[in-house]
Amino acid sequence: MIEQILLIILFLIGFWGIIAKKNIIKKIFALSILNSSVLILYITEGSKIGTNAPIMEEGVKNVVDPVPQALMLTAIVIGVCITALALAIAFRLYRYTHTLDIDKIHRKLHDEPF
Amino acid sequence: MKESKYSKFFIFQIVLSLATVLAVILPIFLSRVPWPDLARNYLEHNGLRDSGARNLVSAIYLGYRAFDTLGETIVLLVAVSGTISIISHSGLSQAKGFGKGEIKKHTNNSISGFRRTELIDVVTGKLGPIVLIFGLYLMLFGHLSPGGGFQGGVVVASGIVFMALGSKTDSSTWLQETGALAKIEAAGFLFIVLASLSGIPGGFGFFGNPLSSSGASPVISIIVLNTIIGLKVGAGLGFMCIAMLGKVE
Amino acid sequence: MTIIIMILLIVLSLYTLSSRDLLYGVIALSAFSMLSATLFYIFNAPDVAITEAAVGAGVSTVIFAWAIRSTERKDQE
Amino acid sequence: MSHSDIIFAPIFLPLLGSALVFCGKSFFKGRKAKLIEYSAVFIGLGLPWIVLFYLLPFILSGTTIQLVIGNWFGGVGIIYRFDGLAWLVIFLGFLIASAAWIYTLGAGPRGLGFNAIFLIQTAALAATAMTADLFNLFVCLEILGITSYVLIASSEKPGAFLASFSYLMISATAMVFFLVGLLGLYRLTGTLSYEGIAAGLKILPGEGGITAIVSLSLIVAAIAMRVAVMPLYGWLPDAHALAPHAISAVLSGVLIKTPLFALTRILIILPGGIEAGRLMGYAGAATALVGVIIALAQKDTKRLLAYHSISQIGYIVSAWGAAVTAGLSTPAGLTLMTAAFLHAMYHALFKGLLFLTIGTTTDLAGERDVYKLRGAAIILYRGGEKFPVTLLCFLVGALAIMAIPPLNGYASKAALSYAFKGSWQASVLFAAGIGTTASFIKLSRIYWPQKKINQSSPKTGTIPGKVSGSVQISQIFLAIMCIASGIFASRISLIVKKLLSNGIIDTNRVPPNLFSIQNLEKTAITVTAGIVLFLIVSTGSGKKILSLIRNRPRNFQGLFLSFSLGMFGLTLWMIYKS
Repeated sequence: MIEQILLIILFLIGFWGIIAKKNIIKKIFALSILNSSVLILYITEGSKIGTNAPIMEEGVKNVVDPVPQALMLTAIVIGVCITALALAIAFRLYRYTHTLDIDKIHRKLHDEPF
Repeated sequence: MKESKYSKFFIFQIVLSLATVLAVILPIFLSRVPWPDLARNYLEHNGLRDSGARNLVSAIYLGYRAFDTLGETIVLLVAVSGTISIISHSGLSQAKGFGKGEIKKHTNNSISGFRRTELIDVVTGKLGPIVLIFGLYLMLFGHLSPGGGFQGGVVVASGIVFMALGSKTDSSTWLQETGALAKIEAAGFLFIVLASLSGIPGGFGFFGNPLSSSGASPVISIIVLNTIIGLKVGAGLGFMCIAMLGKVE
Repeated sequence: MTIIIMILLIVLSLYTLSSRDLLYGVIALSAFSMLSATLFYIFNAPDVAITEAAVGAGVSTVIFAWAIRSTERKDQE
Repeated sequence: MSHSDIIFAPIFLPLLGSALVFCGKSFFKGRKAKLIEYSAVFIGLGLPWIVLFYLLPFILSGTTIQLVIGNWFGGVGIIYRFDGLAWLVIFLGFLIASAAWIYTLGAGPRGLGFNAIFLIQTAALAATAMTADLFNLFVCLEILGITSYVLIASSEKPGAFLASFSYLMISATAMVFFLVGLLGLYRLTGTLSYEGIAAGLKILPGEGGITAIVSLSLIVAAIAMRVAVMPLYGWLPDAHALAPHAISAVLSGVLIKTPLFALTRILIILPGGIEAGRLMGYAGAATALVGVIIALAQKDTKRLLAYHSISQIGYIVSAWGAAVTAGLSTPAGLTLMTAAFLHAMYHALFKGLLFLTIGTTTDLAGERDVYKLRGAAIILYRGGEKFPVTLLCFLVGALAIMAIPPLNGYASKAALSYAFKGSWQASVLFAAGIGTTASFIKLSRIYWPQKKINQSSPKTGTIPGKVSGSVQISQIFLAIMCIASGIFASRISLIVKKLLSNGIIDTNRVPPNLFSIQNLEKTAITVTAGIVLFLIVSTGSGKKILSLIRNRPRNFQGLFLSFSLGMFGLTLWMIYKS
């Protein structure tokens, strides 16, 4: 129970970071924290039904559920891909506006001729 | 920006979003429903037989749900080529366009421009090959032990980056030549798509295992896929990291 | 054990988001990844642990470090 | 079944094409690379047409192909389902993608990376339309997302990077919520396929209770964000306005609709899905009206079109929601769904056409402001267009979206009002139609001749503007499709209906007469009211109101606030209704 509550706190920290932090790189930090909290939730919950890693050596029984683990492998990779792309876009935004503050970027690009 | 940061309306917005999000995720995070064991039980008994892989996660990742893995490599491919095109400032025409001359020039400049110390030289230069070998091990034995194509590929990529950091500016090895990495990545992607089609002529279906009835162990297809994915991922990520190092000014 | 790690994760994530120096944030995030990899290992998920360690502490740290070097290091808040 | 594997052709052919593009570029140079590129694009965008038409008779006869990829165990493997709905969505995707690709030949973005990513996006569209597995849907949505971030950013405008960044952050966050919802459903049922989840939930006490409801609402909210329904539309206008023109056409033509139709499969099968569909339908009707009001206020041409996409997606979602509520196997639901799909397809055609023609015009004129740009017809003439193709094509598109007979917009809006006969949605959509007319009169003013020769011509001089042949071809193609699909609308709607019914319902009934006096009268009223509305907003006070609407505060955290509020509202609604 305590674990789940801690994970909720982690999730909320991530979400708070995405909305409340002005710095776009910090927003991306927050996105990876948000992602991690869900990853950890999958793995902790999925391991509640077994006691062994899902590698079928001789005599291994009662393994944990491998499905959430396989799903999370994909989710981790997608997460890092999104992070990389977001950082590249942040880099270009910085090049144009010379700031990382989302409000300043908004203001500077608002009157930009298209 | 003090007044905008601490404005009451802003705080109200944040609190409201957090409260609604909390309310929505609470029932799922705190759910006490026992975890289902349907899939686990099936895989425990049949996973090894179906796929030939002792590592059940590999069996799912490259067997049962290999199509997701294809999607994941596509996401990676798009991310790598998109990132490179966005940072290389030259639009998509150069993306992956392997503007060979261009990116290589950046690479070399940058790595020479990097503030290097003796420590970085020695550690990364010597460590690079060892990391590469570890990556290959992860790739090739992913069906037996933890590891697999993607993890191996990531480790290979860091090996490549190490070697790029460690080598002297003018004596760049072929691995750093982005042309070679780009070729490996492109060919790897083509092979993955072709491998996914390989089951169709034999009637095993899209992503079917063409070896499943030929008497050979079905695990061979997992080993092959692991290797291709590992090479592709390693080449792609290595390419991206080297391009990024090239942009450090 | 797991609870201690999770509390550490929360502390690290708060530090990541509040540090003035983004590079410290990246280091904290990388430590965050290593800790969650440990957590995955404890929960019998060695595959995910290896991936998280390789991706979170390796690749994404490199990317973040690149981004911060090529933009700016201080958070102006 | 011999042809069961061929259903994957719309996925693997574009993938093969994009792999070949990458390989061709990295292994060859010059003409060889070009040759490989074009043949790869032909493999990716051309060959699937043959497959689609080969499959049409089977699908028309009511065959549904459902299989587990690679014949693995279905409880763990990925289930794909190819039926009439999938065929239609894939058809739509390839139609718009082909036209847009031809346009890119002339007007960019060019380059091999672009072609490969474009092909990957098309493949992901096809996969999204077919998948019957929740996690696979997640992967498909991520591919669609990441390709669109890259493609939006590829226009190299500073604003486009901001739009791409906002879209990336909001949709990545939404996908995290999707994963949370997925966890909720998986832990209740132990499987990931839609059918497995539905069957698993039915045997649980209380159908899974609050966990199931909340999980479903998280998933629906994440997908609704992609569809840009009312509270969740904030990312769309900038993204669509600042993307390259061909990409705008694909984004608003296909990309925002595919997730909607993919969602159909989930909602009609899971308990509680009907209520989510009902609420989305209501939100859709609101979207149609609000979208058009904001659109009327815009001064940037492409942003005006983008808000019209929101408004038109509102039409589609309202009909779609009503169809899901009524159930697809009832005649009323089927009629609504047919109308929804018809409007989705026709909107893709005319909105694609509008984006392309407006893009051509504004590029040539170097000016995107509706209030400043005048005499665009002459600028086009100077740009080498002796016969006013772009102007005529724009007119076709504008008349189609204003629902003037016999163009296709008229047909689909008539089908919508027929399907909605008598309900309150019909009047909301009618009001939205008036706004559409007014705002397109406003937009078409850019082609009106200038009153005086002003000095803005140096702008024309700076751009060596020329309308290339492939631009014209793609525009003409879409314009002809708009006209033809309007004229043959009754037949097309019969085919769509038959495909959507999967052979369950006898659809050989006489279709409603679209060109009835009643409908024509309605159109006349709409147009007159539209003109009046246009005159009202052209007055001084009207302009003031518009600029108030246009300059309403929009910021980054507002996106997230509206997302979380929308999600919360959906959850409350579903708990209340269950």
